[in-house]
Amino acid sequence: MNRLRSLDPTVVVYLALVAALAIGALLVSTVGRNFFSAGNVRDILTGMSVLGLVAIGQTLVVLCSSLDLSVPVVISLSSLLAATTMAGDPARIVPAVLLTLAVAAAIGMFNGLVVTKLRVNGFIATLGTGLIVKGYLDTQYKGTAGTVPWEFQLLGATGLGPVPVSTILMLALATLVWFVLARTRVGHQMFAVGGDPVVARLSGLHVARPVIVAHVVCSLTAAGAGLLLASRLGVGSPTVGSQGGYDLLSIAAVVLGGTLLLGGRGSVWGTIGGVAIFAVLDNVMSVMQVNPFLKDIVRGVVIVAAVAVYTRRTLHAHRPRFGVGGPTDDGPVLGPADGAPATGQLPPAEEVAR
Amino acid sequence: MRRSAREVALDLVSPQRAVFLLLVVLLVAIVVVNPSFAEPGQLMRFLQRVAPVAIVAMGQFFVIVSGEFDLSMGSLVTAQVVGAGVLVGQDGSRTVPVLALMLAFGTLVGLVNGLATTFLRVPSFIVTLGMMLALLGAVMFWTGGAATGNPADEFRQIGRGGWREVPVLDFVPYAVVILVVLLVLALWYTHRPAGKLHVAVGDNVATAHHAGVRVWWVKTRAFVISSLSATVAGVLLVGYAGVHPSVGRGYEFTAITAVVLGGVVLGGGRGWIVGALAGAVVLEALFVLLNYAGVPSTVRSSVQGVIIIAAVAYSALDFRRRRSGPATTSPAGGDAAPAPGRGGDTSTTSPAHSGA
Amino acid sequence: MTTAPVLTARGLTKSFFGVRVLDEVSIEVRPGEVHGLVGENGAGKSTLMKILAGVYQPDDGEIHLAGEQVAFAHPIDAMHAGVATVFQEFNLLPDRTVAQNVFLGREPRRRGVVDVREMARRTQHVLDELGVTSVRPRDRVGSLSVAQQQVVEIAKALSHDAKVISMDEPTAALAAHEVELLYRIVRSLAERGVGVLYVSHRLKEVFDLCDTITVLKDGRLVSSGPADELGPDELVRRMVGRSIDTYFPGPLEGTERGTELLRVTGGGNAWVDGIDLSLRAGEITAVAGLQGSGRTELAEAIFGIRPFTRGSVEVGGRRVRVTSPRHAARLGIALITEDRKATGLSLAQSILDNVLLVIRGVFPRRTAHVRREADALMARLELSTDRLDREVQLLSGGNQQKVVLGKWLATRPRVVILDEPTRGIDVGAKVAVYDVIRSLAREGVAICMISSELPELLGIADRVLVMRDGRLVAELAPSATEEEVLRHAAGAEVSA
Amino acid sequence: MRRRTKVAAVTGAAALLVLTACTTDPTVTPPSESSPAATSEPAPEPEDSDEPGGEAPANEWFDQAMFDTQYAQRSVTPEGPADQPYLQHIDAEFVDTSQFASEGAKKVCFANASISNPWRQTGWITMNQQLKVLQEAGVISEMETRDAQDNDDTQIADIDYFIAEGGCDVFIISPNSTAAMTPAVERACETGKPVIVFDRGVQTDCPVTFIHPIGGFAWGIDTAEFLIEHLEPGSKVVALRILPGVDVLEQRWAAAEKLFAEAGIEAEDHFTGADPVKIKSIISDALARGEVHGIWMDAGDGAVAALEAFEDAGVDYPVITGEDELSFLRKWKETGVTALGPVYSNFQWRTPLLAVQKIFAGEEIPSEWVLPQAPITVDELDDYLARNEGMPDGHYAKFGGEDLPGYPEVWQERVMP
Repeated sequence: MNRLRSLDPTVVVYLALVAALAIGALLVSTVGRNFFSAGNVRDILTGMSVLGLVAIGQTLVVLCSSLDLSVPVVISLSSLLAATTMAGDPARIVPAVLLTLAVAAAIGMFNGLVVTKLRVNGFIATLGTGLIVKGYLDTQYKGTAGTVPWEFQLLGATGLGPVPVSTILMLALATLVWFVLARTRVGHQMFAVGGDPVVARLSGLHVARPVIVAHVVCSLTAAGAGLLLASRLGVGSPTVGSQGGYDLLSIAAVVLGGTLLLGGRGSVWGTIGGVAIFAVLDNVMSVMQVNPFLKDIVRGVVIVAAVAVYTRRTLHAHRPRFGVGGPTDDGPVLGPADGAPATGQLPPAEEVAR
Repeated sequence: MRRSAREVALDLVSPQRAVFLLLVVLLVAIVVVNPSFAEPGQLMRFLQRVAPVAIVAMGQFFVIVSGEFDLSMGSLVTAQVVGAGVLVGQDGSRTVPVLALMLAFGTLVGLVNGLATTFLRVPSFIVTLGMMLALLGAVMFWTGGAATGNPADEFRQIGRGGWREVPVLDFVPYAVVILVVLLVLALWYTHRPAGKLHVAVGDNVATAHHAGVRVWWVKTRAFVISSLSATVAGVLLVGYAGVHPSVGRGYEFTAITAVVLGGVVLGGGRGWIVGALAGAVVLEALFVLLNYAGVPSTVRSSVQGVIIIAAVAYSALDFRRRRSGPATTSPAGGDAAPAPGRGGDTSTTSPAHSGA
Repeated sequence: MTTAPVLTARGLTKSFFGVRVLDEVSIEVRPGEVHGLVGENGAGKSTLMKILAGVYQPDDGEIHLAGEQVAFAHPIDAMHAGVATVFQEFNLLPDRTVAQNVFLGREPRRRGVVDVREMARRTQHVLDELGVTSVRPRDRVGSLSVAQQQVVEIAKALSHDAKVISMDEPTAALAAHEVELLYRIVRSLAERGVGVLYVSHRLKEVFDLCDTITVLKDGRLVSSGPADELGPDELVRRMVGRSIDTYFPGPLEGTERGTELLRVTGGGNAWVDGIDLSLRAGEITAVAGLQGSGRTELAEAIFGIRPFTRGSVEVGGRRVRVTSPRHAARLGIALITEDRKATGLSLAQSILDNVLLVIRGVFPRRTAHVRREADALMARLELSTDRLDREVQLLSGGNQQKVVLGKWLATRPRVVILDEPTRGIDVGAKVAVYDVIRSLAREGVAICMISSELPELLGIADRVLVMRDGRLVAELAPSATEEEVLRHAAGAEVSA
Repeated sequence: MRRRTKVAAVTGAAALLVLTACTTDPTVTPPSESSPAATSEPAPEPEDSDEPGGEAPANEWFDQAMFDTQYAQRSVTPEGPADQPYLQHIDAEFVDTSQFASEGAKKVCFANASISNPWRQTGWITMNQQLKVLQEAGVISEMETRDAQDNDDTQIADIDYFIAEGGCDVFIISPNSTAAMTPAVERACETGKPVIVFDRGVQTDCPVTFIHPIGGFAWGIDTAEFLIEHLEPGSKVVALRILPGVDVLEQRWAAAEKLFAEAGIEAEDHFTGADPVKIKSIISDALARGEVHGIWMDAGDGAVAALEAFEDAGVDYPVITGEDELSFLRKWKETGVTALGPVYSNFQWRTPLLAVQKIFAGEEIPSEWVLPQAPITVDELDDYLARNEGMPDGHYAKFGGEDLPGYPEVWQERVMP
């Protein structure tokens, strides 16, 4: 446990992923299949693409200590806007994509403004936005609509060897967002605002700005997922977003990837790791032909168990002065002293100690 | 409490009481659209319908006010509904033992949620999300898709029946009586020392811990209460509507929305259980109004979304005013030597508390 | 020193909830000058600094920077104008690296992209200037010691290229050699023409470093003038004023030192060591020590927050292991913590709910009884009781502290530990707190009081224990002088 | 603000980059890709119009040709063994399958949309029992199933997985949605292996056979005509629908709505999510406003709750159309309400496996295998109730598995792998 403690959270995520891969390969081999065959790898990677795109954006929102529950409807709306605008005409691909992204950005902007300016909790704000857009979808679209031209369908159907283009795009976007987080001011500000808004303000940041940007980017990546789905489906669909349960799953993947639900700490690569764990899990269970209901049980247990492993090693200790620590090595002894940890979300140790 | 009518009126339109104002507006609108709604019998039937949602919202209230989330309520309702169908079957004499078993199961789910949140330190959002998936999967796996039928009428009477031909009220459903009893119980509990601790823990965990409060137990209790409320709601729904695997779907979000509409702050530490109850009634009244007004069913969710955002933004107005104190841009707001540390008023500048 | 002031503030006034914490204070800082700002806790130093940093906006008065009038609506305005601030509380993100913290919001960019290498280089440069080798730009701040974090905090301000840097107790958490480093830094800043506003409690530092000294007391300006015109005695007199005697009428006469209620023998854990402590009924024991000396950790060890892992504890003659605050409360121990807002109060709750918190959590059966007594209890604390349903966050600091006291008095404790009970509260409230402490002692409660305010400690205590580096290093009589206490607290190097 | 636009621009640029990368890269297209022509010429489908209009919602799904076809098919006497409705067919055009004729047990790959509702669960149980029979007969070696859990994207991946890794001899696909699954089904066809589609269709005729009951319009016609027959013009009907946007469900309503309008029946529709709580609330509200004479449902589960709303309000039962779901049939029997039990033949879950048998035997089979879809009338009610004695409420009367091994325990216990 102590060695685990010193590791970077992202490393732990990938250790978990390696473990999942190993167990998965073993299980899959028991039914006479090759886990690392091209088709299986493609299945896993395809499973990662859409959720990965959504989770990348969700990572930013969670980092800023908000949530986005409106991603499913943004995905559906994007697939419909894209497919109906393209209407089978390759020449309209570019305007369709631009329109889709613009609409998604507007929804994200709305979310961000409601959260920062009206001070509505992100959970409720995006739940409300989701309902509003859902009403529009139900009213405007009676089922699948539009046609995606062949050229655009290639996006979802093409692969470089076993690696689908969609996965490459998803990873490219992850790299881009990683870059934004690591190498742009707004990225740094997201960590600051999510970590401690007071410190952020005292350091001269405008705390609303990164939150709004995060929501916009999240809607944009959801739109990306919608475009990808439109490409794979060949049509737009008003239910494709809610079918995947992408709202809660993406949040689960983000947290599974080691990002703190309260914000301020996390990484895109951790999220990708979390998404990969889900994809491997799903792939193995599908190959094993596990009963679909049983799959849900396994997913539920894995989410909680994995996050439990991470959180056991999070809070850092108030530096001890004297070597012999005994139980106090466990950091701020706020809870376990009477046999019970106080809570899942203590203020960081530094605060408690001071 | 000697207050002028003007004060009362001001209080009603104050952001904190927004939900009651909204409720009055909705009820008046319903009566305007359909005057027969105001008849006692109709009102009672309306309350019978509200009861399960209201009870779930009251359970969720304790979790949210303690600073946590319970996303597993909907799945638990489904599990209990389906479980009741299977376990009671056509044998009415099993009503009491099955009720006991359901309550025990509810308690167990609450304990698991609570202990995983406090001991494993997994955010409750994630714990209860996992529970939501696992519970639903488990009950479907167990029953092979929950295709069993409605339980015996004795069991269903709890949620469906009532005293008929009561003077003035015409019809008094058992569900309404249960709702009232639970409300009284909940009000009593919130005024008990143990009940008050939920708010204290939700407001400031560290302070509560330093004051000797068993934080883990307070939070676990909240989860047990919410699971039990989902269980009771399940019992009522079996009676009201019957057994079907889609009963309970989305109840967790409805409950959270109701609680937040009722002026309870996500993240904990502030709220009144009657507000949560009112929030639930508002949601159901909105449903009724849209039904009566013949609003196309497809645009209803949009109307709901707008009202939710508007109502919560309105009550946030008040929260902001109270939190920021006299110094309009002061992050700490009220002390000669305020520490701009996290223990203070982070929510003033915090763009969003995800809470969990 | 005839240059025009780089920073001039005139008539700054600020009130919180009707309490005037800063009253028409004016100050001038010249380029190349180290300007000491001294005063007791609550004198208004921190408020003044926060106004200059743009955290608070003054109710009245004006600020001129390099001759131009400025108004800081947001900390960023102050930073852009060239005023950098090292706050007393760390403003650091524990999950981010040193470099990321130092350049937060001002990351150096090349073609729009944050230049990580440049950021690290410049951070290293600042650290080099500070002569610090134990901190590297890529270290995660959360993994650093308190002293190292203080270095980061200073580096953050230094990196600004500011015209004025104000520092609030920058040495509080630093070890001796680190203090020397800081001296060097401050001097080199001054040589470069930066105006430094230096807040410290350590008078030796003030005289070592400062060219000019401004004294504040109770929110008012007492004096401002060259340092060499002041001697330590005169400075202390100005800081403390004559009214001190009326606050502290000396140790109580006539109270019997009663039985031993709490005894720690050889107590220690990761933060304190070798603690031998005995608290007796009716006795007020003071614990003095610099910030970071382990005072708070000692209180937390006794109270079970960070339990002792070595040694033994007896309460009322029975050997116990106090492992949680709950356990401590059951044993009749109370702790009024240092940070009211973080660990003392439920800010959104009413006065009554706060007062009843421990009772409800630990002694629920007594709730109704205590509730009936709440009026009397708060009256004893001189808190007006007609609004027990008022939210605590709307109260002044002094009244908030009374609520915290009330919360613990409601449990009828036998041992009361108070950690900085008068920090940041007004004079009236202070007197009320002292009165309560005395009356508790008279009733046979054992009191252990931790404070940075030496006059307060010496005025009220029956005996004074001094802590340094996690150990109790001296026991002094209340007749000891502040200098004596400081000498023990700060170790050999302080000889003022 | 500048930075945000930059982020947006970069993201947008990335997406564009993506497009160019793909369009310039057709060489990496796996051979299994369908030709552009196949997708740009979808089978005639109602939702081709890309202008989603808010008004006249029924028209969008209404298709006169399909309406007429299905109207006629209702009265056609199906060909085939009368005691085996799952092998009967209506208006069949046969295709030759001799090219697939071969010996030995075959491996079946089944891409299932989901088993998330009682109708699909019942069918899934029946299918597995049919599988056992064919396995014992040496026709099928094994059936590998992937369940998409109601997710289009997952099902596309499932089909692709089967193509690449399944080692399949034959594909059975129960599409999660019609248009979206078309490209993937085409890829399966291109493997040269036989493809069987059932329940919802796809917009291509590449599968060897598409098995389905007559269809949604027939449902709508049967039910609407029944209500019209038993109600006066001007009567009010409440239509309870599960959710918008699913073609097989939308077609049911499209037909019924048209007929109601023509007959002067006032019909209002609601979406219920199949949640009996919502159903009961909606009916209660409707009753609070005035009389309700008829209930129309696009799926039968929840019909009991609808009738109970009338009981609780103390008003007379309406005329109701439900489904062959047992809870409804039992309630029907118990109350004697005027009702019809339309059927979306659950026994169709047997047919795909039997089609596999025929295909590898080289027998000709219908290219569009339209199964009979006869509603249960009051005269047949007792018979069907007796035949399904002991089945749970969520079971479907016309499940058609009485002759399979394990009957009736397997259905009673809801045994599924």
